[in-house]
Amino acid sequence: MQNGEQSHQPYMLIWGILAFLMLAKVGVSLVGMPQWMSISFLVLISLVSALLVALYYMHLRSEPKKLWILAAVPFPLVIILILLVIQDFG
Amino acid sequence: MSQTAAVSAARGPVDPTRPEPGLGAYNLKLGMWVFLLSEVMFFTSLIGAYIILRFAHPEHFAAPGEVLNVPLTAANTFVLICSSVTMVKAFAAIARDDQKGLQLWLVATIILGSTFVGVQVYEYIHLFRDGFVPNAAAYTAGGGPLYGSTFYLMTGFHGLHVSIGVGCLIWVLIQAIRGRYSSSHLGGVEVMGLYWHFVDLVWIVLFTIVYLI
Amino acid sequence: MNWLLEPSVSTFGPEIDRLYYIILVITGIVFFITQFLLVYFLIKYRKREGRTAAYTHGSTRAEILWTAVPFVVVLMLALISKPVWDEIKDPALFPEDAYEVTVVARQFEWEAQYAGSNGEFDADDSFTVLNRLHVPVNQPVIVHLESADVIHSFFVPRFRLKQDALPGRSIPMWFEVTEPGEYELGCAELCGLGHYRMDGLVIVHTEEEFEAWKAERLAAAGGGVTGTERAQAMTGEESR
Amino acid sequence: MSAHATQEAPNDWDFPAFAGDHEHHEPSFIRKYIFSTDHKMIAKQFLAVSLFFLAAGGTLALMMRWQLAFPGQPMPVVDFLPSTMAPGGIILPEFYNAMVTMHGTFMIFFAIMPLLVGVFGNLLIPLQIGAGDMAFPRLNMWSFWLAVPAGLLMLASFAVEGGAAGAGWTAYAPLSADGEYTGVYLGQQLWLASLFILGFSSIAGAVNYITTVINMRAPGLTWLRLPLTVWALFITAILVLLAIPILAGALIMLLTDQTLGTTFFLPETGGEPLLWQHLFWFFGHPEVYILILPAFGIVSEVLANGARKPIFGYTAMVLAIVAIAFLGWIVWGHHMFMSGMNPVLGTTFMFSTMVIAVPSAIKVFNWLGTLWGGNIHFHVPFLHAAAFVSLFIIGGLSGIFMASTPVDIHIHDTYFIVAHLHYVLFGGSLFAIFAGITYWYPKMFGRMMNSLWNRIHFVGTFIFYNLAFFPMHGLGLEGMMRRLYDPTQYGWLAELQPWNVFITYSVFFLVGFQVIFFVNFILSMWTGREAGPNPWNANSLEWSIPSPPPHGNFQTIPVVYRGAYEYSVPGHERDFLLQNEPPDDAAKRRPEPAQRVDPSGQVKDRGGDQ
Ligand code: HEA
Ligand code: HEA
Ligand code: CUA
Ligand SMILES: [Cu+2]
Repeated sequence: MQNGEQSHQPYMLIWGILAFLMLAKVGVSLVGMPQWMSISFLVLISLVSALLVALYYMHLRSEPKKLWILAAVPFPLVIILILLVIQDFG
Repeated sequence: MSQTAAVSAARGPVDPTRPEPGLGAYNLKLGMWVFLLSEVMFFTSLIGAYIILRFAHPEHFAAPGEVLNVPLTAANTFVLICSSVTMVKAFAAIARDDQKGLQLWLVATIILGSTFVGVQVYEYIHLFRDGFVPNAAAYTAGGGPLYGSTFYLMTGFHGLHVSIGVGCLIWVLIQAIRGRYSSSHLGGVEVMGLYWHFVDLVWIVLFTIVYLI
Repeated sequence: MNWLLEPSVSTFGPEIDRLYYIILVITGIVFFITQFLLVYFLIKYRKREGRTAAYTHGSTRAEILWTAVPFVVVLMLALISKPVWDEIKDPALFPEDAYEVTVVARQFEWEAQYAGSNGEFDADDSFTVLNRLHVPVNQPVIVHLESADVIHSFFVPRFRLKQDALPGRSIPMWFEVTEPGEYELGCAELCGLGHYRMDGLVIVHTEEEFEAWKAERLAAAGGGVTGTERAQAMTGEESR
Repeated sequence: MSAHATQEAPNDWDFPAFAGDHEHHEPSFIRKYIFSTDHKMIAKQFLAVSLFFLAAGGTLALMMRWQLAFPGQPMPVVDFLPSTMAPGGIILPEFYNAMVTMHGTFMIFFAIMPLLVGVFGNLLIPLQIGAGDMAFPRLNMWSFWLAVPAGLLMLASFAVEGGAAGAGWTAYAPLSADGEYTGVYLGQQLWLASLFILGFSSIAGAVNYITTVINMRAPGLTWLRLPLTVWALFITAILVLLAIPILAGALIMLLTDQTLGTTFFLPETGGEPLLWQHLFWFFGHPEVYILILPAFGIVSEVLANGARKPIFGYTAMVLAIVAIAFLGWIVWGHHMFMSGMNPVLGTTFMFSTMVIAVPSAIKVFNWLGTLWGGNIHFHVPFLHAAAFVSLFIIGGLSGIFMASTPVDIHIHDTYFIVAHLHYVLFGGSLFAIFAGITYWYPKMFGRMMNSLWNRIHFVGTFIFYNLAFFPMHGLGLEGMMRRLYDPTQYGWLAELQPWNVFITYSVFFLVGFQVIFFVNFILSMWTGREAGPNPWNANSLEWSIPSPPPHGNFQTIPVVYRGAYEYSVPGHERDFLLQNEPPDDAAKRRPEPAQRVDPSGQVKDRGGDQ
């Protein structure tokens, strides 16, 4: 990481967005919309927030692509686990 | 097959000094990323269990806000988000060789992190009083005992991660005060940040799943 | 020791056995080919003075061959297994005119619960039998398998039937026996100290016998305050 | 410039240790033998501990076998055991259950896994990639020193009230979730805590291995020139990294069910016993591949060396390892066909399980291809590796029976499974471990093991192993259930008792032959022939430095010119070619050999740049 690069990172902007997204989530959960809709919104917003943290605060954005691949490895497994196991209940 | 071809095949490319460039991240950082992947799986098993149990037994869970204190936790979430920005500021400071800045932002992060844990403890105490306990036999709050079990395990392990993080932050602060870091020597701060932001990231997901859905 | 299975006595038993023998033949062929090649190469290419090993890094054609052939073989095995599995385990395909009983497993016994004469399980004359499951021959039987404590597994080797009993769930399974007789029932899932002696019998009657047996039990159970209690009192000779 | 130097390490506490440029002062005894950070010493520490647990697990197996053959008869020698286990030598059912559980646990978690991952991972990764040590030597030390308390807790659980855990190594809930069902409270909790701690050890190791392999390979050591052992260990480390945390989460839930009254797996209050099985096997199936992939690597290495031939289909071998590792994540349900799982899921898992036979087939046929046209030296490691191929095929093929859901209805939870798992784990993993230990023993200790005694051990083990475990297939087909304290209680099993007796006698001989190995292992450290740097005329980097290598391993950082399997290169005077031998030296010609075996007219040479 180059030194000069640091100060140009939009850290405060991301902070603002994260705070806003959090409020938006609380809002969504309080407004009585259909459950499937609120769940989709909430999941979407959380994913965006999480991605922002990873990309900017954890600097994934400026890391080599190989690290992206490495970081992505667990996620297919997470999805496989939950999607298959849930077939067994309910 | 001609002999010469075989020998040169066995030799491989002629440029012997061609280095194999690793991943482009120094060991400590790569190691931390790798470790965080295993943390993803750890939280997956806890959160996955929650999702599955909730799907199987919706009657055990209450609507958002019915049992849990959403405003308080939203505020607490904000605290954790703030601690992430202070942490990254600390890293930006040392990248500019700003020792004072590093120390100040680390202190801020420690305070925010401890606040988060403190609020969580406060929340636990109140929930306990309401009969929202992990012990199924003693559970009297809304929903059913699965709610208590899953809630405490997930938030408890997250809280444990934050607490460990605060401990490490204090250690990093001590190193910072001793002047161990510089712009060309900031691995310790950077991996601390990676861990801290990861814990923040997990909370963003947990907060949504546990409190809002 | 025997690679042949004991004859099965259920309707789907022969289908399982057929699959077993198909796999036995296929794996047997693979076994002999690979073991033969291994031993043959070990002997043929053993160290000799003056011999040099071949210098080769492989062959794409061979790789494709030995990827594709096993792939086709195992896919075929899965495809011929699927219908049998569905027939046995998919509740949507269960036979319709089945006789239904409930079996509750607990440490360390099997309790068969029979419906009363009105077909209800909690009727006055419904009754239970310990460690003996009486069923009619040549008629499908659906067993609702439950557990009162830990996981057990209902295993009748001669029926080629096994199903775990899961506490908190009632799992349906079915079978149809083709020969009257007494068949041993075991518990196949570790369930505690008595796992090794959780045995029972499935007693398969001819239709007339079964009706007679049932009538006798219903009569014994009926009329009392709780049918279950009375029936249990008289299973003494059958429980150990 | 070293490869790592190009990765400027901005911190002073993760420097790679290179002896070449470090001053040499003799470390204290404690630093050298106990809290050592040298990967070779840590490998030896793991070796000592896991061989201890192998012996402990074997001893438990022996006692189980006694009970199975002679139920209710007092076992000689063990009558010193307390009356809660075996009064007067008569084994109690609760003790039998504890033994089955602990046998499985010891063998899987404390013997085979540390042997393959802890020992060979630590020993081979730095040596074979030309590094001075692991990326994080101190973390590596902790990885060992977390495994020790975990092992001690596990051992201690025998001594607590209620005895050791008795719910099987799979600890199915609710049997394991509430002591009321088994009478084992603290023992089960210690089991859970011990495995949780061991998890930290494994993850610490995995982080180290992955970082080291990615970042610290010597110049010229490209991914496709890595020895297959390193590939296998690297992929294994990824499996460990991602699978163990799932187990850790499940263990924690079970532990709180036991201690805090939570209700994850207890159905009366809403819990789901099946959830435990899903989580356990989502970890558990990758785990069994953790136990076989490093074995694949070792066997590939040893077979090529014995046959004096390049490994056949190197790239296919690598791809097969990766494919197994990936497919390993989507087959876990094959352990749960009878569990009451949704039958549609059963079909899904049957298909994925069948498909996983394909990459295994690729491995098997490439091993055969490696032998084909070779000039085979039957050294001891080679014998074990060849036996591995033979026995792994048997174990793998029995897996096909179980993968077919309808057939599994009959054989699930019978001795057919026990036969399968011992064929893949003993015939597979353990034989590969024997191959690995005998192959790298000189590198570890500087001396050769006694070859004659090793051959006797090999022959005895091979014969009695098969006599002991092959008949178990038949017992399973006859319907003999697993985890059975006394098979004579069931009518249809009482007739099979002669087989149980036969198996038990075979096991006595089997264990006897292991004693030979243990003794040879210890004595050879002093009496073995001096090995020299390269006793097997092998190619990979560890054979270019003294045995045992000095602290820091390489005097100068090696430069790699070729893959690890350049045996019998035509036109080269020796039949091996070290990876770091500069091409100019290597090209010393020699006359055309008198007789050349080239069984393939058509096999295409794809060059040594692999
Ligand atoms: C090292 C460990 C290891 C390995 C490698 C394997 C490999 C395989 N296992 Fe095994 N397994 C265990 C360890 C292992 N297993 C253990 C410990 C258990 C019991 C756990 C417990 O309950 O306690 C178990 C249980 C187990 C079950 C559950 C049975 C039950 O409880 O009912 C099943 C079911 O499908 C299964 C299947 C397979 C298959 C299909 C493979 C495949 O990967 C095998 C592939 C290999 C081959 C097929 C051979 C080589 C291939 C060829 C020569 C090519 C040609 C072949 C064909 C065309 C068929 N295993
Ligand atoms: C790698 C794993 C591994 C290995 C090597 C073994 C090795 C052996 N196993 Fe094991 N076994 C398992 C893994 C393994 N097992 C697992 C996972 C289970 C399932 C557990 C469960 O159901 O929960 C199982 C279950 C199991 C059963 C089924 C029990 C039951 O269901 O009731 C049986 C029964 O015969 C058995 C027997 C044996 C025997 C006789 C050996 C022999 O090969 C042992 C040979 C001996 C040694 C390898 C070392 C001996 C050395 C000495 C004794 C040296 C002397 C001492 C000193 C010098 C100090 N095993
Ligand atoms: Cu009931 Cu085993
Ligand atoms: Cu498996």
